[in-house]
Parts: sequence; structure tokens; C-alpha cells
Amino acid sequence: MLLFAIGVGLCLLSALVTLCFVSRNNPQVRKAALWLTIAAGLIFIFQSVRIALTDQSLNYTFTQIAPQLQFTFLIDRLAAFFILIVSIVTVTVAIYSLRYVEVSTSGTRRNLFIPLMNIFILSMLFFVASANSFAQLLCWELMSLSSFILVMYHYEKEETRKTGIFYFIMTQMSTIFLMLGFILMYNATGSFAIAASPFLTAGTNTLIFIFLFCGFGIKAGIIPFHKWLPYAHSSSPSNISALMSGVMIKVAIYGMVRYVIFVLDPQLWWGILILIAGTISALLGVIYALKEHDIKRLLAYHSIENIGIILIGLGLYIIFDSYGLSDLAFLSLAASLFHTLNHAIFKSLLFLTAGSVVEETGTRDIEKMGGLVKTMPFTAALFLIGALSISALPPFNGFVSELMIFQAFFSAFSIPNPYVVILLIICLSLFALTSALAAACFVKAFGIIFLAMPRSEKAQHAHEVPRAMLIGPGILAFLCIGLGVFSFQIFGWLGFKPPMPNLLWVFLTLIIFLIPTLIVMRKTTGGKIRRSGTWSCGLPAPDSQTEYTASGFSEPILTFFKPIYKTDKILIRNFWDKYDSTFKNGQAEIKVMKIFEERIYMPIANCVRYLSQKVSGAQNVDLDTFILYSFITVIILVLAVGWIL
Amino acid sequence: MMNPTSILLIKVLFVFILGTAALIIMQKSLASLFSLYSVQSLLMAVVSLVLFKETGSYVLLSLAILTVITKVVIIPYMLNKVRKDSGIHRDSEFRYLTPVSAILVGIALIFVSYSSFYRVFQLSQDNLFFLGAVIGVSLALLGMLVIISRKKIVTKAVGYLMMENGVLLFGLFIAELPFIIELFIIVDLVIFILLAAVLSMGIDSTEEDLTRKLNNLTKWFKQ
Amino acid sequence: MIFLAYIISGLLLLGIVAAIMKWRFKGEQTAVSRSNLLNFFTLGHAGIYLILTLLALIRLPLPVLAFNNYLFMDPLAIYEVLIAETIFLLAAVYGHGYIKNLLDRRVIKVESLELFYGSFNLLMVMVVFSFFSNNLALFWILLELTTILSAVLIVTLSARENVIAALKYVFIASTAMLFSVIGLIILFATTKQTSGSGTLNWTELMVMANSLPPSLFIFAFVFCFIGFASKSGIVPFHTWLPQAYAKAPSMVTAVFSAVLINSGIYGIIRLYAVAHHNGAWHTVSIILIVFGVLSIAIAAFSMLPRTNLKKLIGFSSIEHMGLILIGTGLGAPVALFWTLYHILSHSLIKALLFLSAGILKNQFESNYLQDMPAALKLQPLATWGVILGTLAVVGMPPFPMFFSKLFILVQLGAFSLPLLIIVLIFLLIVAGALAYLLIRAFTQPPADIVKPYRADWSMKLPIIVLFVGIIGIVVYLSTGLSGILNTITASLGF
Amino acid sequence: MTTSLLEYFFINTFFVLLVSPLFMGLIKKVKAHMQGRRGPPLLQMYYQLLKLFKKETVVSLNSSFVTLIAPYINIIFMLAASLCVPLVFIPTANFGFGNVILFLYLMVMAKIFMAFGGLDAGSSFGGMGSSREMTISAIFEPVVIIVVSALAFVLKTFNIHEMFAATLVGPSLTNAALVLTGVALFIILITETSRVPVDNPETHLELTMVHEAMILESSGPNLALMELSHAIKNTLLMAMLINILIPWGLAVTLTPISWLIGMLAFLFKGIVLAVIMGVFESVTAKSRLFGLRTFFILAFSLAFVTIMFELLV
Repeated sequence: MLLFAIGVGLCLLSALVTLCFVSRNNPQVRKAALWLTIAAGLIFIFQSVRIALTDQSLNYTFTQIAPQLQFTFLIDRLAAFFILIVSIVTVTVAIYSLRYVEVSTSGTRRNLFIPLMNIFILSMLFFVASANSFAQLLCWELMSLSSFILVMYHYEKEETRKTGIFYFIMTQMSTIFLMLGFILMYNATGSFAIAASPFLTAGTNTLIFIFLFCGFGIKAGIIPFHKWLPYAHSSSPSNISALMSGVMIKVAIYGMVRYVIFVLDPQLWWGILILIAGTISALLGVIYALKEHDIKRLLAYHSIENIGIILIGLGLYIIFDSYGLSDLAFLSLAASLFHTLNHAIFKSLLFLTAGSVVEETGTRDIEKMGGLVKTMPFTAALFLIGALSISALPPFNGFVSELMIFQAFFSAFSIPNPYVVILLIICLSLFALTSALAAACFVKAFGIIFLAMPRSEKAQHAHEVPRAMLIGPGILAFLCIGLGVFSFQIFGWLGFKPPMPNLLWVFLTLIIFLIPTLIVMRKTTGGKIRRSGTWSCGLPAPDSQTEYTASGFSEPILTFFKPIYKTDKILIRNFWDKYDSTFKNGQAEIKVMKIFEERIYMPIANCVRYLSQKVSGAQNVDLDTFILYSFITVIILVLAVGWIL
Repeated sequence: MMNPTSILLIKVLFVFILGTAALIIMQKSLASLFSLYSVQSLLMAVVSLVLFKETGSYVLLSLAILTVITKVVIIPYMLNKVRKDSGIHRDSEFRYLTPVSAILVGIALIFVSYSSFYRVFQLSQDNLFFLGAVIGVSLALLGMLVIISRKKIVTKAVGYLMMENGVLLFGLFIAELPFIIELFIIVDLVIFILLAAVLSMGIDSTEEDLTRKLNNLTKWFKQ
Repeated sequence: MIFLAYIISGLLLLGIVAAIMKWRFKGEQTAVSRSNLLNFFTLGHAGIYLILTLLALIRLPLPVLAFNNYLFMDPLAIYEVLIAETIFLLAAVYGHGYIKNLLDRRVIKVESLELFYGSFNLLMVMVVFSFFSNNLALFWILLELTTILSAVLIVTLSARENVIAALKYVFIASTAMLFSVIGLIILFATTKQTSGSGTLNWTELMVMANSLPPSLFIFAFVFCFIGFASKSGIVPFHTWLPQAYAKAPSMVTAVFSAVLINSGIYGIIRLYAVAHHNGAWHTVSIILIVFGVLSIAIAAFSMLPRTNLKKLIGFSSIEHMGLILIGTGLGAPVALFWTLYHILSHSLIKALLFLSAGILKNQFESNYLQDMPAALKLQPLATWGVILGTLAVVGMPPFPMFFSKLFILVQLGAFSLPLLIIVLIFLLIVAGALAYLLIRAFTQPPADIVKPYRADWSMKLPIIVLFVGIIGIVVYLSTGLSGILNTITASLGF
Repeated sequence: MTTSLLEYFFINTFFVLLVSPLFMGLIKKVKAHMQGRRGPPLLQMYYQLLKLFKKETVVSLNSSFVTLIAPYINIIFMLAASLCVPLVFIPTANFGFGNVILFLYLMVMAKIFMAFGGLDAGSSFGGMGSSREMTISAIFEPVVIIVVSALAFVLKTFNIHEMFAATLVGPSLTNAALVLTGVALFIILITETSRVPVDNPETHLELTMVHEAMILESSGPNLALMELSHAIKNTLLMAMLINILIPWGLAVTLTPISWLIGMLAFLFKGIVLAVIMGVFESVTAKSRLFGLRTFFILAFSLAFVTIMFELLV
């Protein structure tokens, strides 16, 4: 406990230090503060690993702030696991920020960045560690608040303004759902404690589940609540995107896991609901990602996809559990949690490296990048590792968790209900599609960003980023490989034996095969390579104009999924004469519709806007009308009281 | 228990009071409006005198005297002064309600207050007192109707005064408050009218004018 | 005795100041020195009141009754007075720089200074004594006087819009307040019927509460409610509020929003405490909750299209009054506890917001959101004041409203789940509107080079104090405030 | 590691390296015969590989280290995948190597690096090839997974080694479900090895080529490794089909004789299958890229029907 307290203290100190010098532009202070954060993160890693390995939970009551409420903390294995996720990403992001903060913007605004980041991290930590829902709600709000301000970091950009309002409303919506769930729970059990209670009936449980699912779902970015995610991730600074995508949405997953498993009594249909939501999120997430050419939005859509995968694991857990298949249930849950960790790692890695790229090229449009592998080789290699992990390729970590989910799916036949099995098979095929599309998408992303020739002036003159911005992601890349290769052993240390291949052997085998191949190749070529122009059918030397573009790359897949991308045709024609015979000018445009935005979000927003205009119009009148309002109310009151009594 | 003549007298007075109210709703000339108000206030004073005669409560007597002094003399005088100062003599604009429909609504209001008060007070009060209370509340609502339907601030002020009369009437028949409270209410009323008068001039005058008038108010405050 | 001390000390101070004026300046004082002197008087006045109230809190055995039971001090009254005096004091400090600035910009005339400060001080006296009045009729009168004084304060800026705003305030509030008299008369008659001699003293009403006939009491309550609600800006009697807030000078708006608006609610709480011991309380609760929800709803929808910063914050006050009304109407001790806490936090946060908005107004000479380019660069303190204040108003932690809002909603959830959902939806719209405000106002790219307006230290100090206070009451909640709030709840008979 | 596994390791790897070019040559030969040509010699691919290894490596000026490592990744991952599929005998322990998902994803890894290689040179051919390849593999993935899951369902395991062991003892050709899956597996084989109707391995026309477009910029030993790994992939998928449907001859004991029998049996069965593939390719027309859906749906529905069979019977 003491160590945790020290860690928290270090974070707070880091925040305070920068706040004290908030009006001075002193890089040394910022650096010192970030080092404090890194130290705190290391402490958290140490402690949470210890708890995860020894399975001794920590329990602590902090303070009683008012009659019914207090802060109590309980760090059990699950919490420790999520704390580990938070702190790993924290450490690497903080290392990355050592330089990124100095590079990305100027002015004293940077000073606010560090305290806010610390608060953001601490609120996530405390959310995970809280043993009562009141404290959780508080941390949840703090998390929303600090992340909102961080998203508004580049506040003068038009894009950020839009994002800000959108993000804020969505976070508030999620808070409201959580509040509903927590209030229901409090009123049913009489306490905020996060624990199963005999007072919770099946009906209440279901209501609470629905509220919490929506609340956490919004934060996690489940489709159809996902729309804030691409916006918020793309307009915030890259290290914050990494934190948000790597950790914040995981915190929502933690909430879901915690409540569904430990507090509420799950029913089969919850599992099915979660499974379907997960599958849809995964599939649509990746399909939208394919279409996206903004690197950070692309990554954000992949976050939606991966959240979907995590939810698939969770859904499978509930389904298997409700049939009493505890081994399979455990496998699914382990897969889901492991994927949570993996996604945190490789997604942070991708966001950080993408941030470096964006910083260097000054654009987020991948069509304007290209050829960066030559100017930024290390960043490219790191991004490649992230891309391979997220594409679930062996022996990287992403593969392990997806493998476990596949195995859980393959065991669906143990379920006695054939309808559920059919559902699982359908979800399985969609899941397979998802994972293959993700691979395609990352071939596109890596290929277009880093390979071939630069597509713009700025991409041509990019430089490798400073060392700190490589070390941070470097650690993550190392973890990507380590967690994949040693996955079998890691599960062993934790005391689990999931049925899965030992990737260490696979890895060793690969190396064994590599050695003779290398020898053969050395013998034959002597290591000499001749460089020559690319073959171009005899045409003049190809330039960046003739390269395959990102849109070209994803075009065939988009054609296959045409029904999902609804298009809008805009046709405007003007004529010189009134008989429409002499064409003057015109405009034709086909654009991809943002279905969720245009069919769900905007109608609701417009409805609210319309109502509010009516309401406020009724208040923009003169005194007579105001008195009339009072008059009518008085009459109604008099009548109501007279007649009701 | 009450003298039948007094009852008759009070009922007649009720009719007159309602009549003045109706006239106030319709009247366009400001001077007549103020006169009507003082007549109405006088009628109120008479009502309270009659009640004083019946119950012997000195509060009612002093109330009657107070009413005569402030509402029959001082306030109409002030209002007339404002009228002369501002040069506005007529308020011929009507909003939401024409005079005729205002009267119809007024009748509906009496019915409304009657019906809802009836259910509450049916067991606790005898007939005349109940009627008085209903007329009082209706008068208050009619006053509000004046505020709604008339444009000029001065007219609105008269509407407010009429409301106050209604409240007073209600008090007379339900339970008279301690005299000190009544006194304060009246003082409050006077200040209100003063302020409304100054402000109503402010609405129609230039900024310098307003400042000057405000300064007059300042002097008043200093004294 | 203590009540006399208030008046006497005030008069004494007035005498001293008048003497200084006569002796020092001999009638030819400059505008600035006059302003300073008047400000000093106000400051001292508020300070003395604050000290006296604190003394009363520490020394006197509560409740204290005086003047034939017309006046009294009980924990709730002292609580409200302490809030009020704190705000008045801070507003007075703020006024030191603010009024001088208004004079410079010729928004306020030198001749109006006495009127302004006079009304301001009188308003303070009226507000304090309205909280101290045991007699509901006296309370009514003082409340009515505060309306008139507020109107005078609005109108000292002598622009046409100000006159209109003041007129609206006076007419809407006063007409509604007249219905309160009807309610008081019914209440008086009811007590007369029950106990023989009528009374409007709250202490006595509490004693005989359970013997009052419920139907009559409900009638009385409804009529009283109309008036008190109009003073607190409860929909649909709120119509005066946005414009009055927008037009009044910022230091006055802060007082309106943080103090005056509480006085109506104070009356409602008092009456509700009586109702709580009466068979009428269920019906009364429903009335309060209905109006509370209505206020939140209308405020929520009205906030979205607003572009005037002060109006927007004004609507937020309406929303919070709705919430407080709901908290009161739920009738649970816990709900009341948090409602009282909500009142405190609302006052502090609103004061912070309006005082910050005042600086912004001085900088940009406009209250409109679209006229505030590069506010963060020009006025960092005021802008952060508005930002943090807005976030606090939304109910974000670590600000105090988070707690009170949550627990009022918890109680509402126990009362009715669908209602809770509806209220939460409205609160979401409110949150959206406030965030929209922040984003519209403070993310504008810098326009032409604007000279930063140098706000006087006296204008910045209250903002900092308020900010510390807002965080302070969260910390203090666990250490001492909860005890005080529990005492108040108990003293109200819950 | 048991000796069995060690032996398996060597025998399987060498065998696969040895026979893969043969099957490729055979299919070409069959196709040539069907078209009335003589075609290249049966061992053409061996000569070709030897020659390529002797040539120098030429890479594009635009390319980066990705192009250089792509052939290595291809070959080592394909060899690792080959360990998942026993050609001649099934070891007693497999350390999870037989996992079918692992097998599939090892092949995907190879494929992805091939796609990177295609993009790296900056030529539009390479990009086009990569794009098409990834598209096909993406929309084909559900089919593969469903077929595999049908197999796992029928044989109650998701380890390929155990699957083969199960078919070896149980009824295979007589099992209707397995035969249905077998057809689906054949479609997988055709698709994954870039054959007509999905791709045309013979041409270098930009309209048709997918796989060839990606390795257009490869040369010398690099190209050799690419071609070799492609041939290995071909063999492995053939082995999947063969050993599920007609596993006879697959050795389970550790005697040299049984290996020999296993090798010969596999060689024989492989030749038969290669001929069938050649004939199939010759009688089928190349499909449009977007016309492939029906072809895939066929395999999908076959696998799905298999599952329904097992589920409902």
C-alpha cells in the first residue's frame, strides 16, 4: 500500500511542480515532472505485477467524506492487471512525451499538459482500484474532465472545436448511464460497495446491466456509440491519443468485466448481446478503418475493432459460463483480458509512432506520406511491429489473444443449444473476416505511409525523431514481441494452463530455419545487392504520381462491402435559360455517407436544436407575455389544487 | 350573525368593486383610470369600515384610514404627476385581449376561483366571507389581466395596484394580518409605485432625462 | 440584541464615512475618491456583518428569538447569512476596481454612485434580515424590498435595456409575490382556526404543524410558493431572470445569483419543513418536484441557442434552482442535507462565474460569446474562472456540485426511476450547452491586436478566493461542514 | 524434445522442400498437355531455382529493408508452417505445432510480407498485386475459418496432427461431412495457391495477375525463396486435403520402413491431386475479381452444411 501511495504522491508532485511554474516556459521543469511520472509508473508496474503473481489483494479505506460515502480501495488480481496496463502505457507515453511535448507545440500551454496528464492517469488508476461505485463515478468524471481538456489542447483548430463538443457530450452521456446504474444499485442494496448483493433481484440486475453496458459501451466506443472515438483520437495530441486509446477505453472494459462478473448475475442473453455488439463493432470498425486515410482516425477505428474483439471474448465467457462450461469460459475471459493488455500495448505503440510521423510530415493524410522508411527507419520498424501485432500475426502478442478466441469459438460445439451454436459460428466467420481485414488495412497503412516513394514535399524531408520518442515506443515494441513469444510461460507463471501452442518453440524454430537460409543466401549472393530503377513497362522512370495510392489499395475491398458504405449523390446543374437547355455550370459529387452520424446522431441533435429554438423563442418576448405565463400558471395551479384536493 | 343590512351593503359594494375593475380594464384615458382606481380603493375602505362596524376590530378601522390616505389620495396623486411629467395621457393599445374578451375572461376567472375555493373552504367559512375571498382573488387575477393586456407601464402599475386591492379584500374576509404587517405592505406598495413611475418615464425619455430622474430618486433616498 | 448590533454597527459605519466625507473632502471630492470611500463603507459593512454572524454562530445558543419573535437566528438562517455575507464581501472587494472601471468607461455616472452603493448596502441589510425573520409576513416584506432595491441596482447603469430589464423584474416578481400574501393570509387564518390566535411565526408554525388541516395548508403553500418561486427564478416565473442578470453590473449579478436567488428557496424550505410534519407533505412534494423538473427542462432547452454569456449562466441558475427544488421536495433528510450543500456550492460557483464574466466584459466590452477572441491569452485568470466554473456547474469532480448533484439524484432515483431518467437527459443537454459555451467562447483565434485590459488586483482577488473556497468546501465537507449541515437538517425537524 | 519430434522436424522439412517443386512442375505440365502443348520439363522448377540462386540480387532504388527481409520471412514462416502439417508421419508430441490457427496465421505472415514487398518498390503493379491479394485473402478468411471449424467440429480437435490421427483410424471417405469439407478444402487450395479462377499463375498481364504482380520486382535468390515458399504452401495445402480424406499410408510409428511407405504414399496421392488440379485449372475460366464471391460462398456453404449435419444429426 505504501508503495502505491508513493506512486500516487509522485504523480501529484509531478502535477504540482508544473502547476507551480505554470506561467514560465521552462523545459527543465517539464522534464523533471515527466520523470516523476515515469518513476511513479514504474512503482505501479512493480506493485501490480507483484499482486498479479502472488494473488494477495490490497484493501484500504481512504477517508470518510460524508455520512454515506467514503473512498475504499481494493486491488485484487483483476484490478492489478488493469493497473499494470495503465502503468505500462503511462511509462512509455511519459518517456515519449519527454521530447514530444517540446516538439509538438510551443508556449506555456505545454505546462498544463503535464498536470492534466497526471490527473488523467491517476483518475484511471483510482477508477480501477476503487471498491465502491461512488469513488468510481468520481474518477470516471475526473477522467472525462481531464481528457476533455486534453482533447481541446489544440483548441484553436476548427476541427478540435467540433470534436470537443462531441466528445464532451458523449462522455457526459456515458456518465449518465453509469449514474443510472449506480443509483439503481445503491437504492437496491443501500450501499455503494461493488459486490454481489442478495438484494439485487433479476429484474434490477438486468436494468443495471443495460445501463452499465451503455455507459461503459459509450466510453469503450462500441458501435453505435463509437462516433466520438475517431474524432477525439485524431484531434488530440498523439501521446494523449495513445493514452486514450490504449488505456481509457480499457478502463471501460474493466468496468464491464468487474460488474458483469463480480457484481451482477449474468444471464445467457447478456452474453449474446455483448457478443453481437462486439462482433458488429469489430467488423464495422475495421471496415470503416479501411476507408479512412487519416492515419489517426484509421487507428481509432481499429480501436473500435479491437474493443469489439475484447467484447467477443467477454460475451463468450458469459455464454459458456451460463452453460456451466467453466474451462471454456475461463479461456474466453483470459483471451479477452489478454487482448486488452495486448491492444493497450500495440495500439499505444502505433499511436506514438504515428504521432512521430505526423509531427515530421505535418499531415495526417496518409496519401501525402510515403517513403518514410528511408528517412525514419526506426520509427518505421516500430510501426511495423505494431502493425504485425494488431494484424494478429505470430509470434506477436496480438496473435495469442486472437488464437485463444478462435479456440474458444471452435469449442462452441460443446454448447447443447444448436441455435446458440449457429450464432457462434456466424460470429466466428465474421470475426475471421475482421481479423483478415485488419491485416489488409495494416498492409495498406504501413505500405502507403512508409514504403515506396514520398508523396509530398514534407514527407521527402522528414527526419528521424529524437531518441526519447523512439525509446518509449521501443519498449512497447519489445513487449509486443515478448508477450507473444513468452505467452505460454506467462500464463504458466500466473498459474493458468490454457490449451495453446507454445510460441517460444515456434519462435526458436523460426530462428533455426533462419540460420541455414541465411547461410545459403550468403553463399549464393555474397551479400551483394545491385540497385536499379523500378521496372515500369519501359515507360519513363515512375514518380510518386504513378504509385498505388491508399484509396486505390482499399478500392477492391470497398467494392466488396459496397452495401455498407452508403453513398450520397449530389447533383447541381445550372442553366443559362429557363428551359434548361443551355448548360451553364454544375457540380456533381459522390461522397460516402457517415451513416451513424447522418442517420442517428444528427437527427437527434437537430430535434434538440429545434426544440430549444422553440423554447428559447418563447422566452424572447416582452413583459406582457411573461406575465401571461405567470397568469396561466397561477390559474392552472389554482385549478389543480382546487380540484385535486 | 351579521347584520343583514351590512351583508346587503357589502354585496352591493362587491358589485361596485367588480364594476370598477371592469372599467379599469376598458378605460383608455389615464386620468380616468387613476380616478377609477381611487374610487375602487375608496370602496375598499368602505368595506373595511362596514366590517369594522360588525366586528369592532380596530385593525380594520386603521386599515380603512390607511387605505384612504395612501390609495385614495397619495398614489393617484403621484400617478397623475407622472402622467403630467411624461405627457402621456392615453393608453389605447391592447394586447392578447380586447376589452370585451377581457371582461369575459374576468367572469371566467371568478368562476375558476369560486370553484376551486369552494372545495377547500366549503366547511370552514360562512357564505359572505367566502364570497369576499373569491371576489378578492378574482380581483387579483383581473389586475393581472390588466398588466397583460395593457401596454403602458403606468397602466400596468394600476393593474398591480388592483391586484393589491384584491389581496386586501381577500385579507379582509379571511383573516386580517397584524397591523404592522399591513402597514409595511402599504409602504412597500408606495415605494413600488414610485419606482415603477420613475422607470416608466425612463422607458419613454432620453438617457439624460433618466439620469436626472434617477438623481431625484437619489435625493429621495438620502432623506 | 445581536439584531440591534447589526443595525447599529451599520449606522455607525455610515456615520463615520459621512464624517470622513465632510471633513476630508469638504464637498469637492473626486469621483475616484468618492467611489473608494463608498466602497470602503460597503466593505466594512459586509465585513462587520460577517463577523457578527460568525460571533453569533460561535457564541450564541441557537435558536435566538427577538423582537416579539419577529426575528430569530437558527442554524439554517445563519448558514444562509454566512453564504450571503461572504458573497457580499467578495462582491464589495471586486467593486473596488470594477466600479472605478465603470466610471472610466462612463457606464455609470458619478452622481449615481451614492444611489448604487446605498442600494447595495440596503439590499444587504434586507437580505440578511429576511433570512433572520421568523415571521413569514416580515420575510415577505423584506423579500419584496429586495426586489425593488435590485431593480434600482440594475437601473443605475441607466441604459434603456436596463430599465426594461428592471421593469420586467419588478413586475414579474411583484405580481407573483402578491399571491404569496394570499397564501400567508390563508395560513394565518388556518392557524387562527387551529389555535385561536393567528400566527405566521415559523417557530410556532413548526409546533402546531401536525394539527393544521392539510387541504388548507396545501392551498396556502401553493400561493406562497408562487411568490417565492418567482424570487428564485423557478420556471415559469423565471422570465425576469436572464435579462436582469445580463444587464446588471457583474458584481450585482453575482449577488443576485448567489444570494438573492437563495432567499426564495429559503422561504420554500421553511414552509416545506412545516409541511413535513403535516399530512400535506406528499402533495407539496409532488408540486415541488414537478416545478423542479420543469425548471430544469426549460433551462436546458433555453441554454443551447444562447450567445450571451451572462444570460447563459443565468439559465444555469434556473436549472440549479430546479435541482434544489427537487432536492427539497424529496423530503428525505439526506436529500435536504445535499440540497443545502448544493445551495452553498451553487452560490460560490455562480459568484465565481459572474465575477470572471465581469472581467471578460470589461476586456471585450461585450457579453456575447462570439466577441471574445483569444480570451485565454488576454485574460487567463478570468477565462479559467469561467472554464472551471462552468465545469463545476456541470457537476464535474472535484468540484462540490458533483457530490450534491449525485446524491440528490440518488434520492430522486429512489423516488421514481423514470423521473430520474428524464432529469438526467435534461442535465445532459445542460452539460452539452455549457460545453458548447466554452468551446464557442474560448477557442476563437485571435482577432486584431487587442490591448489586454489590466484588471485591478481587487477584481482578481475575489476570483482566487472563490476558487479556493470552492475546492475548500469539498475538503471541509468531510471535516466539519457535514456536522453543520446535519444540525441544520435536524433543526428543520427532519 | 522427444526424438520423435526431432526426426519429424527434419524429415518433414526436407520432404516438403524436396517434393514441392515437383508438384508445381507437374501441374504446369498437366495444364500444358490439356492445352495441347508439350510444356516445360517436369523438373523445370528445380532447374529454375538452382539458376536463380546463382544470379545476382537486383532491387529497386525505391525499396527498403522490407524488400530484403521479405523473402527470408516468407521462407522461414512457410517452413514453420510446414511443421504443422505432417506429410509422412505423425509425431507423438507436437508442442502445439499442429494448431490449425497457428498454421493459417504463419502462412498469412508470409503473405503479408509478400504484399509489403509488392508495395515497397513503388511500382503500380506491385501495389495492385498487394491490394488484390489482401482483398482476396480478407474476404476468403471467413471461408477458411469456417472450413477449419467444421473440421474441428467433425474431428473434435483443432490440432492438425490429431485431426490426421483421427481420420487415420476413423472413417474418412465414407464420412459425408468430411467429403463435403474436402470439397471446401479443395477450393481453399485453389484460392490460396493463386490458381484459376482466382488468379492466373501463367500470365503477366496486369488485368489478371495477383501473386505474380507482387513478386515482379524480386530477382535472383530472393525470387527463388519466394517461389520456393509458394511451392511449399501449395504442398502443405495439398497435404491438408490428402491427409484428411485419404490418410492411408501416413506413418505413426518410428520405423524407416513406415516412413518410406508414408513418403511414397504421399508422393502418389500428391501426384494424383496435382493432376486433378491441373485439369481443374484447365477447364475453369478465370473469374472476375468481384465475381469470386460465388466461388467463395460455395465453399462457405459446404462447410456450413457440414456443421449443420454434425449439429443436427
